[in-house]
Amino acid sequence: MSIVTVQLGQCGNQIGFEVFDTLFSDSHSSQGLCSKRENEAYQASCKERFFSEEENGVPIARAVLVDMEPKVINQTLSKAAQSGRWKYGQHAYFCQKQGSGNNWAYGYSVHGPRHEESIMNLIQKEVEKCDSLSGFFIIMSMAGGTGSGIGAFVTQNLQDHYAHSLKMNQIIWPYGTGEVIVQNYNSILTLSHLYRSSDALLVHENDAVHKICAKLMNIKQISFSDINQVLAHQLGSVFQPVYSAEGSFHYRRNPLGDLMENLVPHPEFKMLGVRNIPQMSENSLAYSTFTWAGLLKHLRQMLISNAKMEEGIDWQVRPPISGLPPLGKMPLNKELHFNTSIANLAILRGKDVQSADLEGFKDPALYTSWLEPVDAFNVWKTQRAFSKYEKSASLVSNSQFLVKPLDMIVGKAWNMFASKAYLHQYTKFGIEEEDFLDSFTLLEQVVASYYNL
Amino acid sequence: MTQSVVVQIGQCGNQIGCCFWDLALREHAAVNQKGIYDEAISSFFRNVDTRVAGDGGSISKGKISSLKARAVLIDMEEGVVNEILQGPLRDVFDSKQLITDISGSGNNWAMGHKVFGSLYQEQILEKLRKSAEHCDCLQCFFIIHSMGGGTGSGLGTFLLKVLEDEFPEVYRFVTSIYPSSEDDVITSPYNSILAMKELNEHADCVLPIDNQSLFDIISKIDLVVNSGKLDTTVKPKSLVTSSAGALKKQHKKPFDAMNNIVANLLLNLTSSARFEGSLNMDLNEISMNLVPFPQLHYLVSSLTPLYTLADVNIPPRRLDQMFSDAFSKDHQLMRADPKHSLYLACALMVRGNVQISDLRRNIERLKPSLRFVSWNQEGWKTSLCSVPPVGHSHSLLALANNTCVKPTFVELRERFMRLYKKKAHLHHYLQVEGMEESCFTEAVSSLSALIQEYNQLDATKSMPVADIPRLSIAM
Amino acid sequence: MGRRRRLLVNPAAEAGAGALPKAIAALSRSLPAGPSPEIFRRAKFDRPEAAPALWQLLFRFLSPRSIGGASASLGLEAQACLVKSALRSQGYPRQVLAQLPEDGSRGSRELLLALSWLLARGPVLERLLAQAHVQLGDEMPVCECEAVASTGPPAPHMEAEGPVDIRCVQWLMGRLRFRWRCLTASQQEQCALLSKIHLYTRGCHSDQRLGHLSVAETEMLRDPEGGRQLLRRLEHENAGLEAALQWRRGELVFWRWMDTVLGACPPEAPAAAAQPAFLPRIPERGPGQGELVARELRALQEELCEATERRRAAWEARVGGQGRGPQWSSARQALQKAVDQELAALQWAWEQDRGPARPHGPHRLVRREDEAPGGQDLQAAEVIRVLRSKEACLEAVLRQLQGQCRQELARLAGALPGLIWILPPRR
Amino acid sequence: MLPAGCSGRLVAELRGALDACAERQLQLEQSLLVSRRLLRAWEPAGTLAPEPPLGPETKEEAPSPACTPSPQDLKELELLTQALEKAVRVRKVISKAGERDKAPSLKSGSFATSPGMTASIPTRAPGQAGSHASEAKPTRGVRQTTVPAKGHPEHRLPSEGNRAHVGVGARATRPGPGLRDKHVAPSAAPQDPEAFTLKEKGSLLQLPAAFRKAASQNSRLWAQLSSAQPRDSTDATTAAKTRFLQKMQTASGRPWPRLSAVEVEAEVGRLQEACSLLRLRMREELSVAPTDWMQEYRCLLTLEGLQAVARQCLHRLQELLAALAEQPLGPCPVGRPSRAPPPCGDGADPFWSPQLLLYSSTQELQTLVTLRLRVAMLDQQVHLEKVLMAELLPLVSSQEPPSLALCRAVHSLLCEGGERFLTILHDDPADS
Repeated sequence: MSIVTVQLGQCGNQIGFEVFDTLFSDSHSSQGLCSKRENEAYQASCKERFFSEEENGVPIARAVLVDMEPKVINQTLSKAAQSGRWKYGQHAYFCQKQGSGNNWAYGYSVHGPRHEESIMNLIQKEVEKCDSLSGFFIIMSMAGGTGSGIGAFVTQNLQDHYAHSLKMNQIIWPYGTGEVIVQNYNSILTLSHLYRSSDALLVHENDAVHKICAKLMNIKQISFSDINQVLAHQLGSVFQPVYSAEGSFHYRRNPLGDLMENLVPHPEFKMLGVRNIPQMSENSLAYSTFTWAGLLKHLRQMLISNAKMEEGIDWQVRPPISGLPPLGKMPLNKELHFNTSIANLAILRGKDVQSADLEGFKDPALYTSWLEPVDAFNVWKTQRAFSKYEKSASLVSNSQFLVKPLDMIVGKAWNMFASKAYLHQYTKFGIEEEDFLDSFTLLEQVVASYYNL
Repeated sequence: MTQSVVVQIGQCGNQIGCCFWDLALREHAAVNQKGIYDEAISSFFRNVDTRVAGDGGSISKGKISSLKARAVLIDMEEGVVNEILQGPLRDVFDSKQLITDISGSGNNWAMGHKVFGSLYQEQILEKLRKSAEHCDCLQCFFIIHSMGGGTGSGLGTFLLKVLEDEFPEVYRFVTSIYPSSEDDVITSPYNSILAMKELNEHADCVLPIDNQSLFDIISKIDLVVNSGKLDTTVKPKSLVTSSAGALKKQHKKPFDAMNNIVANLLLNLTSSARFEGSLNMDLNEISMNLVPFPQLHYLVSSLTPLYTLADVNIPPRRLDQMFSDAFSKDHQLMRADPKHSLYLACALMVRGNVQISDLRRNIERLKPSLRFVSWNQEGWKTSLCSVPPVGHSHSLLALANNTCVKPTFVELRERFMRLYKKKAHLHHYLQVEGMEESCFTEAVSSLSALIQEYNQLDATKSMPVADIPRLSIAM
Repeated sequence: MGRRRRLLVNPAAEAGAGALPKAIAALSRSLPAGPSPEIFRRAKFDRPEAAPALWQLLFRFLSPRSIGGASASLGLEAQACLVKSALRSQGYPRQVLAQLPEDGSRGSRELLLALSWLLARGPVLERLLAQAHVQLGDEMPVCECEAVASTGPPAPHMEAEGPVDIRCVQWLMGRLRFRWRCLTASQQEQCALLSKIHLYTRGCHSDQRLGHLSVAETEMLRDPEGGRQLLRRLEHENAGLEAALQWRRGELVFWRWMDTVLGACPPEAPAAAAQPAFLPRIPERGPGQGELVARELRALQEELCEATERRRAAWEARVGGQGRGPQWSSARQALQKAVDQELAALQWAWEQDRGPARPHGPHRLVRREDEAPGGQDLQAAEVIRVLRSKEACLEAVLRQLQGQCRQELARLAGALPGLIWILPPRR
Repeated sequence: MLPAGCSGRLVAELRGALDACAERQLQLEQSLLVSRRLLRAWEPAGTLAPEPPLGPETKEEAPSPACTPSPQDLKELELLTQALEKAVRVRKVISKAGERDKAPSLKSGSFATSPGMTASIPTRAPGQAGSHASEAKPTRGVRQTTVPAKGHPEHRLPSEGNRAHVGVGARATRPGPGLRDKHVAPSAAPQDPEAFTLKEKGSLLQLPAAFRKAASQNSRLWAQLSSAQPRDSTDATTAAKTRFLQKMQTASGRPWPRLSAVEVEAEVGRLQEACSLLRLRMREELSVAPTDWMQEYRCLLTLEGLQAVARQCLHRLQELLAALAEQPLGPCPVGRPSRAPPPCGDGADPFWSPQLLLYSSTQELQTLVTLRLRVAMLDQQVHLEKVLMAELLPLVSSQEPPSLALCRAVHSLLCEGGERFLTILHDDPADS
């Protein structure tokens, strides 16, 4: 089954490119550490999912590029074309002359409706190229105006037009500070709208990825391209093919559906995060060996201590002693910084993957009281190695990890809202105080629900 | 890609404009060495086939044939404009872009605003429409004028209203040169205050610049350069203030160097919209991020570095210095001290070989020394443009919406009141048709209201930052 | 084939000796994996060893999708329990059955009676055969009644769970929504593939009516091993069908025999005296459902009453002053007649669905682009039309139920001071 | 926490529904697997992923899928036909060779009985122009063998996607284990080479004779079985059955029940549908404003009529409920609740019937299938809604004060289909 990607805005388009490039290079790499035949099946499965028919042998990404100004799209298209390995569809992009100016309202209420038909037509064309459509990736930042505003608009439209297809928004969570001043407004508007129309929000935090680049990848002067590559790697580690079941040799056909069914069935808990291990620069890799036990031990501690990377994990954090009754509204000072999960999905790739022991993730203490590990934890495996790592593991979690950042954003936006700062920029384009209040209400609820797991 | 039209009004406006076009041409020539007319160039220039008569000769693609500035030049005297038309830039303009008179406004805002305003309204509109027709997505008008004189101040602010009515969706960015206290124009306080009211009401963003600060900056550079200290490290012609071959004339024409700084400001302001970068910033993002309340649209700017070292591979230390300088009192294009006032919002527009990590490091470093309003503690907007200014490896333009503009306004009001109490020179104004005393009182109360808004914000400076109670979820 | 044909009974010999064994043998053979005739004989004498086989057989008769793997794994006790419950809800009269031990230790005669009761009541045998039918064409049911009904027997993991949090219910509900969506996506793909296969094999089928091959047929050509298996299964089915026909011809003698079996049973004690330890429960659509429908109907009646009153008043006001001549009276009669007819048709719409008028059951999919008026063949467009109206109906029902809940909860919210309920925005 | 009884019921209902869905999905995936496998080899440019290897490794490469999703209908058919023709030729070659030489590769006889296998491979020989579509390109990465065939200078016959080489003509092959699946047991299908004739014109592909025979016998038997039914209804057998049933009833010592629970259910279901139909009709009637008095009168009559019908329905329902009340109820056995089928063709035609369902385009088929699923889903939703209402509403209203978390969850489940949720705020934020 195929996934159609919609890349929106500068951020969405830059990341989209890296994602496709990562998927392509990985599936065509010779480092898969598996038989040729298996590698071909892996390749074919990846291709069915993310690339469509070849034109002169060059696969075409199942993607639609949308931006309101042409610079980034031009750059992205030509970068893909120059790679010579894959490219974007010749007419699969839409751009205008003038961006949304960091104004969510402009993207959502002006650009969105104005270009609805063109954008939906492009998506429709891409959908028609799929024998079978599983769903959509919508890659967007939530801080800006185009990605966030049009992204929310497009997601809503996809929900109306393709009700059965799955919609996963890849959300780029802005740095805590310093990108866009109205980012908190734009973020709450984006998140609240997506909560109504999307099935899952896979959140990528710029701050976290930035740290990975600095600490794990050892990059001195970190560029957006570095950040995007890490992010693409994380996405690839989740969505490259895996076997459909233990002992099966068929690749999972609808990973998006399986993932969602396992992680986001509850309407109040739609936010997902990815952690993966190992991640390091090429140089260090040569000197490293890994065992499954070691990787999974780290990954588990990353999960429960809410660490975004394997360095600087707080090993003091322990799951609460199970059996204690949850006491209603007490979670803030719950076990020190213990990150409660609702559900987790582990994805293991590489050598001897059958031998990996995942019992540590089946501890009920890791999870909210109302779900049993049997419902809350799943594993996907394949012995085909991912990227340059002989063994690697990723964990997609629906957990409390985002509560604090979300709470911060809502709080800051609320402060600004209370002083009515910048509101005139939004009301100018039809987003009224009432809409803000709706968004605040919904997100406060989400925060509270996650707190009270 | 969008386009912008520069409207330069009055003597000051035209002189700065002239500098701007000179630098803009140089910049594009340096970046675009193939001589292909591209989108970046198109934002300020039309490509015209001169063999075709009339306006039909626009070329949208291919080789550069003949570039025409997207500009409208207005002056009620002929001197400066004529100079331009005889100078090296004459090919960039054509007569259809000009509006001149011979009488001058006599340093009288009312003449410029009321008399020439109504007299030239149709003509100005026609030229503006024409220039807009040549754009496929007109995004912004840059208005360059001075506040103290008659034409720039009076007709310039008249023009704002015209633009607002005619092109409501196009941004109006105004570069206003404020008179220094020792200004030789005696009526400049009147003109400035009358103009301020119009700026308050009809501009999207105002970049206030005062002559005194520019002069101070130039003097400081001269001092450094001539002291010989930097002789070995300063790259020739690397000064921001240098225009080709003009270096030696600096002492004779200090205005050239000063105008150059303003022109550079405009170039850097638009660079991220024109050129590629990993974090773009379009013009519409400026007002979106920096103007929290409609009236508070005065942005104090600073530009660093003003010269560059010969070695392009600067160590981070130097890079960090660039960020520090941008916040120092000495580098502001207006006499103001942002560091000791309250920030409402701040934009850092970086050009050249600088990465997001450099930007973040410096924000983290500088943040503790800066005060931000309680509801915008992280009021930073940033952009990264990969194309550096000519001759530099990198540069930074900082735009601050800061209460530090207030003293200038207060001082202006004081000077105005000193004159107004004596009713000095008032009759020059009141004899102009449509001009009444109420114009003065309204203008001054408009300014007072603005000052009051800044006062209120300043008052919060000393208050502890407390979170406003949030919506309370009952579960 | 010929070998099978020889087995067909000569009708003339029907009444002769050995007719009963023959009939029972036919019955046994017609049942897929049916019990041996010997079991029937032993059951007559209530021999305990015959009981397990009969429980299993009854279970297959009574569980909707017994062919599936899930039910096969069920223990005998669970099967027996389900059989009791199902028989009870179908109105099986004998209470002795309910008291039988579920371990299969005795009661074979009772079970034989129950089996016969089912056979006598309707075409269970045929239904069972149809369920096991070897699919040659690409068959597609045009309605959903079977799928919905086949929720199937309890799965083994269904042992009582402890109390759960309502969020867990929400979680499961959400999973269900996702499963339906994935199912829809897979179905879409399946349609695309089927359609392609049909297109590519156009003109390859000897049957002009079909024109193209089905998946099973195509596979037979591509995969001889699979084809051989298919053929074997088909032949097996044919044997079963022949046996069923044979049973039909000879079953009279079986019923006569059953009379004697019944006669051999001791009469049941009066119902009150032997109240069983527990009776299998009545399935869900029983009283609860009935009450719901009654409530719906009452609400409808009220609405109708109100609407009628309003219309009547309007009507009276309009015609109040006008005279009513003979012309009016005839027009009125005509109108009355028309309305009566219309309402009768409406009533028929829900009463007739016992009949075959509504498309139902599996059909062989055939791709035919030329819109030839195809006799008794069903057109997709027609099915779509029926489904759409069904969909509209169900949507209305769902909306109405949700509206009812909304009112209920709004009432509740009104009773809680100091709180504001902010509903999700309606889209 | 919900009370145990309620928990058990709801979880059982939902798990039941989930399992049913999963089972459907599984069946669907299996049939998808078959269809994909069938299509993979012959689609010129399938985007389908080849299944990972099941058989042993060989040097061959799996067919790398090239892509042209739009099936050029006629061209595809033509290609298929050509492939079939070729298959027949190949078969003849093999069977002749097989007579001479019992070499394993030839003895396999695979082609003799399964031309479809090769038929399913499009052969787009680069050298062959004309009849081939211009966009035709050789299937890349497919090991191809050359078949000398009369009339066609050179056909390239790709071996089947997965398994071993099938050497034909000049090129001999080793018998791979994969050949096993190509054997056809002689006993199962009589080896009548002519059974597979491919008419030169009209491209009619015949299924094996044994199969055709069995299939036609099958449909004949079904027809007999179906037609025998009504005729039976008058004869002695029916009488005997009726007698048996009566006897059983009397022997049970219990009164003849008016209706069984199942029948009551079906009837209640019908009445429910009646209710929704009546409601629809009423809305329809009220939505149009009458333009003249005739219409107005007609509308009035209709409404009165509807009222009467609704009254009848209600009356009937009350009878049913009364009848049901007489029957004793027992405790619910452990396990998932079973559901009666919705009142669709209840017992109308229980047998398999060879009726055809004609569709004209992929899209039409998809619409149909989606609708069918949608109806099933809605039906389930309605059912679940009722169960949830029955279990949760009393729970919420009986609590004093009600748990707000429960209220919210119940609202989401009952009023929003579980997809959206409400927020409950304290009136005054300063309170908390």
